[in-house]
Amino acid sequence: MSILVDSNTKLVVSGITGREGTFHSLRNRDYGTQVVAGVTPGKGGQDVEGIPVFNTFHDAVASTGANTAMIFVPPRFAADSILEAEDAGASLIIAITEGIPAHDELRAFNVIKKNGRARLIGPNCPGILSPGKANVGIIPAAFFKEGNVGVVSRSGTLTYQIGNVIAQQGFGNSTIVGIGGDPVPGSDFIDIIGLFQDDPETELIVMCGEIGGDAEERAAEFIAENVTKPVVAYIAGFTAPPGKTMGHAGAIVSGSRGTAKAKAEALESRGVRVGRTPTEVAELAASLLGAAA
Amino acid sequence: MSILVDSNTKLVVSGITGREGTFHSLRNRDYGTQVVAGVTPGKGGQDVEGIPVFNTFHDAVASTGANTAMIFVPPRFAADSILEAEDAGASLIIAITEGIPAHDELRAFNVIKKNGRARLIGPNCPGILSPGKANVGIIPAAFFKEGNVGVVSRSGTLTYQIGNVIAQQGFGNSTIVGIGGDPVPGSDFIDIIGLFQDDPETELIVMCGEIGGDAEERAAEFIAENVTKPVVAYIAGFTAPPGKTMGHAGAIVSGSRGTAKAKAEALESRGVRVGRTPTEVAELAASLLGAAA
Amino acid sequence: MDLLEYQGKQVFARHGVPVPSGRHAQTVDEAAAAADDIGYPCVIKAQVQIGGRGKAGGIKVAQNRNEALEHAQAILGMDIRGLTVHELWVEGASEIASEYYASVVFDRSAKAPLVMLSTKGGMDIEEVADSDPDAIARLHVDPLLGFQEFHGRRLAFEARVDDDVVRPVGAMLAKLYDLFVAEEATLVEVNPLIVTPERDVRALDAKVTLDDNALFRHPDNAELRDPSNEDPQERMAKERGLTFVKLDGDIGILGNGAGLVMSTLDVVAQAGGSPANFLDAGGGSKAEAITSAVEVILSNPSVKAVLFNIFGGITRCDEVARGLIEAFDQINPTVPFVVRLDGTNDVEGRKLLAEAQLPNVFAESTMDGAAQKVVELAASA
Amino acid sequence: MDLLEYQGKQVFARHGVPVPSGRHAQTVDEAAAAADDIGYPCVIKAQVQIGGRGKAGGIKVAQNRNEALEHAQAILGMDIRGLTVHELWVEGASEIASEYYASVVFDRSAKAPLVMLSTKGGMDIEEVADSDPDAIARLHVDPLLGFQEFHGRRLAFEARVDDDVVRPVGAMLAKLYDLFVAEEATLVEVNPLIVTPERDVRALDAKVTLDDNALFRHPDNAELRDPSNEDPQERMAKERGLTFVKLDGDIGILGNGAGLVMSTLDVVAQAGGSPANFLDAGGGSKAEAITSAVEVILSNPSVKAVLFNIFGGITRCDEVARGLIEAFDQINPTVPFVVRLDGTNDVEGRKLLAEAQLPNVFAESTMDGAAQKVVELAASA
Repeated sequence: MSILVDSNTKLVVSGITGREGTFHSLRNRDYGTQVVAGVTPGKGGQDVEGIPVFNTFHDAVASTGANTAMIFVPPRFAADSILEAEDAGASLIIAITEGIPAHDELRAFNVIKKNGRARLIGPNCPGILSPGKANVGIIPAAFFKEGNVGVVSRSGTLTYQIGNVIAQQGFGNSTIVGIGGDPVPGSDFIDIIGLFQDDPETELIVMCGEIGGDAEERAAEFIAENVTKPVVAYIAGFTAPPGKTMGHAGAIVSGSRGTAKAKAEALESRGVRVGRTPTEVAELAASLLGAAA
Repeated sequence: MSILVDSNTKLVVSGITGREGTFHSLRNRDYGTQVVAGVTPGKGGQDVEGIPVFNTFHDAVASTGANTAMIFVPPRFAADSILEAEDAGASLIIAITEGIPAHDELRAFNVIKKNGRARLIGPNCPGILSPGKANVGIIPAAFFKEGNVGVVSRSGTLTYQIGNVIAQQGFGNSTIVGIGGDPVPGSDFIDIIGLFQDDPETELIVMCGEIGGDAEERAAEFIAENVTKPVVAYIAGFTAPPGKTMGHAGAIVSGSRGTAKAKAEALESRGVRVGRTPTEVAELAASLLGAAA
Repeated sequence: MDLLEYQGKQVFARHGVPVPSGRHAQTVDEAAAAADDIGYPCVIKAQVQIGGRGKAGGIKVAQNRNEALEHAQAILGMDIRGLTVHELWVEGASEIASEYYASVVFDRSAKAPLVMLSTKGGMDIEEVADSDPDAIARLHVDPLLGFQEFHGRRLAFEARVDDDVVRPVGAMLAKLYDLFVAEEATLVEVNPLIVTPERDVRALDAKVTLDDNALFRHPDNAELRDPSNEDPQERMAKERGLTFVKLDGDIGILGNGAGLVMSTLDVVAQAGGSPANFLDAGGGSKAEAITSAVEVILSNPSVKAVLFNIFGGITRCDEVARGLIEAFDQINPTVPFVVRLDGTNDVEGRKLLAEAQLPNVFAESTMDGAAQKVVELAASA
Repeated sequence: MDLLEYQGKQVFARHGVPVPSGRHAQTVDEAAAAADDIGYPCVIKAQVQIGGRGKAGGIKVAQNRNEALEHAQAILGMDIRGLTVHELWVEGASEIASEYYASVVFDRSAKAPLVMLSTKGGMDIEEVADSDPDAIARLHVDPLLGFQEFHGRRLAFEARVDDDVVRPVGAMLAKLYDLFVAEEATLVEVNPLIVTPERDVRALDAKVTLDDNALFRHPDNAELRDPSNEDPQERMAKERGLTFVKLDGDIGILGNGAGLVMSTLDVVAQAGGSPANFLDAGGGSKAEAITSAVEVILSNPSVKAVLFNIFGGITRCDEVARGLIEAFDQINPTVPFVVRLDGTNDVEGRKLLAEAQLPNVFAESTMDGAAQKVVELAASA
């Protein structure tokens, strides 16, 4: 088992004919993901190394039965593409694009929530990898193998760093979910942690948070009430100065809110083990799994 | 039994301090309806013959537990008042106001539908009367008595005319619902007919339609599939010329669509008896009820 | 309220919908000056709200000033299916590579705006809808979300417009939708929407219907007028705040409530009569309103008899009786009146009428009986 | 992007939010001319993005030209909590009957705009929120529906503003919300929102934060500048498309991915070091980007040592190595570099670096080890 993406995933990629879109779509296919279609307005009827391209998501879904959409178009076009994917019936939409205007994100999020038909992951995220089953996005799959650690993270490379240390300890992953570093992520920690809680394969959950917002604090409450599996957390940005955006649009300490310290304390007060460095997180995970095994 | 309004109705009226609002609120109370509050911004703290007035629907609902809202404000303010009532938690909103801009109605309708918390009746309707239980709106209750005929109508006075002829034949009403003559009514024939079908007291349903739109045609299909009780219909406007709005904003034959003839045929082809005059409707109803009794 | 083509095009221009440049003219001289200004060839177009202007000779191309004068002369004053041409629109002639159809309508069934696009432009869209429904791409828009770019692309691809105009056609649909919302229209139609040989996309015609109930928010639109389409009796009724529609017959009708009045027309027609008007005196009418309404009804010389059909709810029958008595006092009508008063205060109303002993006023106790009576009276008048 | 008060007020005025009339000045003479133009008494206000301008002496009332000159002289060039005053805003003095607070913020938790109103204006709203949370009326707005009139009424009644200004305060909230959406702001704050003795409602201050990601749709806003708040190193990084934040320490940091860089800062701090910057070279960085980033890091003379922490995903370690070699070639840096390369093409990257035999470059195989090493090097430099 795993969550969100697996061998039943049938992926349609918007922006497949762009340089990055082509590169990662083919990498995802090489990994074993069913990449069934691409969408580029005006290029309907062409193909990208055998992957048929359609003018609209509706055509792509109608022709191929795609159930998952990956958004790889530039920020100016991304919200429109997300909404189009939702309208066409994709039940999972993974938005990789970075730099989408905040009000566009807000609108897309609220439409998807009200309609209740689809789940959005991202934007500004590396995607989802279920090792051995499917890879949707830009996560370098080579560093990860199948296993029982579920990872959910606001950050891409930090996830690879932590995943790599865990892998060096001999453990693998059920699924790795990048929820992205934007102010209005389509899915939050609690959404993904809830899925991991229900996933039989996942035995331990690692969450990588960072400064800004209160998603980690809300996750702490959610975990206390709903999660029986062990959770290990990491929070980046203990040394971040207030009022400065640390790379991610969502990573900013405003006044006294959103600090790494407050997040770590919220998690620890509810029984979540928080590692102070990526290495410590991996060690905590290993010791808990060792104990569990 | 009855539908929508009864002795559990706790009514809050927006526009209660206006001339018409005061008159009809007090008439509704005199009939026995629990009129628990009024809303007029800036007049919070006052009262209308003992009915407390609040600045906002939220205050009114919080203080009185009102569950039903009646909208009596001028058209310019009506959509806002409807949305406020919905936001404050009224589960039934009855909009009497005539002349609300169509786009305002469209917005209010779609918000209410998406949120799924409230039912809207009207606008541009005479309200709802459950004889012997509650009267919300401007229907002259004196002409109606308790009984087993449910009436749903796009028109006010026409309903009184038909109801009166039925009453003269000795029959009474479970509930009389005016859905209004506007292009985007909050509730359609099918919504109300469905409620009558489920209401044990109602033994026969009378629907009064008119030219314009396709609500009667949709009702015909709904009745064929879902309604086991006898339905008698009347359609006004056989002689209306195309392209002219006949008093109600919704009553217009456009091209070949919306004619009374097409509506009557749609109903008759699905087993609904259609009377050609109000008198004929009453006679049909009486004969069906006589046969049933 | 239906706008004339030129009014619609001015609204289009305000919202960035590309239209040919043109000028309005009310005289032959103005038309020629406009044509000179715009350059030749140009098109002289009759401004009346009716289809088939071209076939009726109401749209003509002028290659030079002489032709402009000649066409303007011919078209001004022309009768097109009952409407007299009082105004012209003169615009530059467009070269046409393709003709499409686009519209945004208020879909009452779906309770959402419906956007339509077809490559079968320039013809009657109802005919296309009947003969080749797949030729029209349709899409409902969630009014809370509004028209998105992908809606435009989807319609354009589905309608199979030429590949190179997918984007501009989609963009025009977005602007038409914005206009539909911003101006509170109930219909916005472009037929034909043309593609020029230079691949420009333009609205060659404009049909806009505005919501009368929303005009208070759009004072500029409320000022717009169509002199060819104003019936003096309807204008008189409008000024008095009455809901009135003129019809072809000879029996004046007054009732309270739109549904009851419509029903009254039907019952009169069933009895063999022919109504001269629809007049809804409205709920809670006071005596003055009734008096005023009688004046409007009788301003039509065809009227041979009048039927009052009142079922009082908010309306009080005694007020109606008082209004009628006052009208007799002021106007002294010569045609017979049949009056049916039922509902609130009906006893008082009937008593007032009986006491007033108005000449030629007949009381009836039922709607059906009243209809019979008025038809008899009109027939014998 | 944070706007200065006067820039915010210009945006307010564009959207119909009432503000005192005022003029912008960059010199003492301009300020005096502006004051003459506006009339006395007027207020001379330092334009820097920081709270407590008044207490710091950055806001002064001038009763006449002499005072205007004197205040402008005093304020221009003044240092307010680290920011130098380069610009003034001169506006008419307002009489104040009441001071309220109003704001629209992007509430990330609720994923909806949050509108706030309080009669405790003129003070730090975070303090009010802590000491008297009930004094702030709050309301989330469904972004698909937008701000409705009833929202404004509800906030105004709930905040208990004076009865006679419920309507204008509600109307101002509606305009602030519209501005928030139209300009794609993430914060719009008015503190104080004043009521004058004549019962006019006005924004006496304006704080607006715009979404940088949306500036491409707002070219006018993208032009706005705050000369007091521009660090030359940050500007240099921005021009090169790098994500850079200047910090106080002496260890230059470069990594790929915001989370990893933040984590690197933390690990360096834990090891006892003090980072000089945050620099995210981004995903898929090519050699030139790395070279360019090294230049930015070294433009800070405080930097005593540099740490490269790369975990290659899309980023290829060999590209990073090539970029660093090129940087040494061009800049010939004198400070030591610690380089940790892991992930995609890490073997190739390490090999390239080893072969290049760069002076003072130390390879480390783990993030923790690399942090230790760079802290030691900086301490001994």
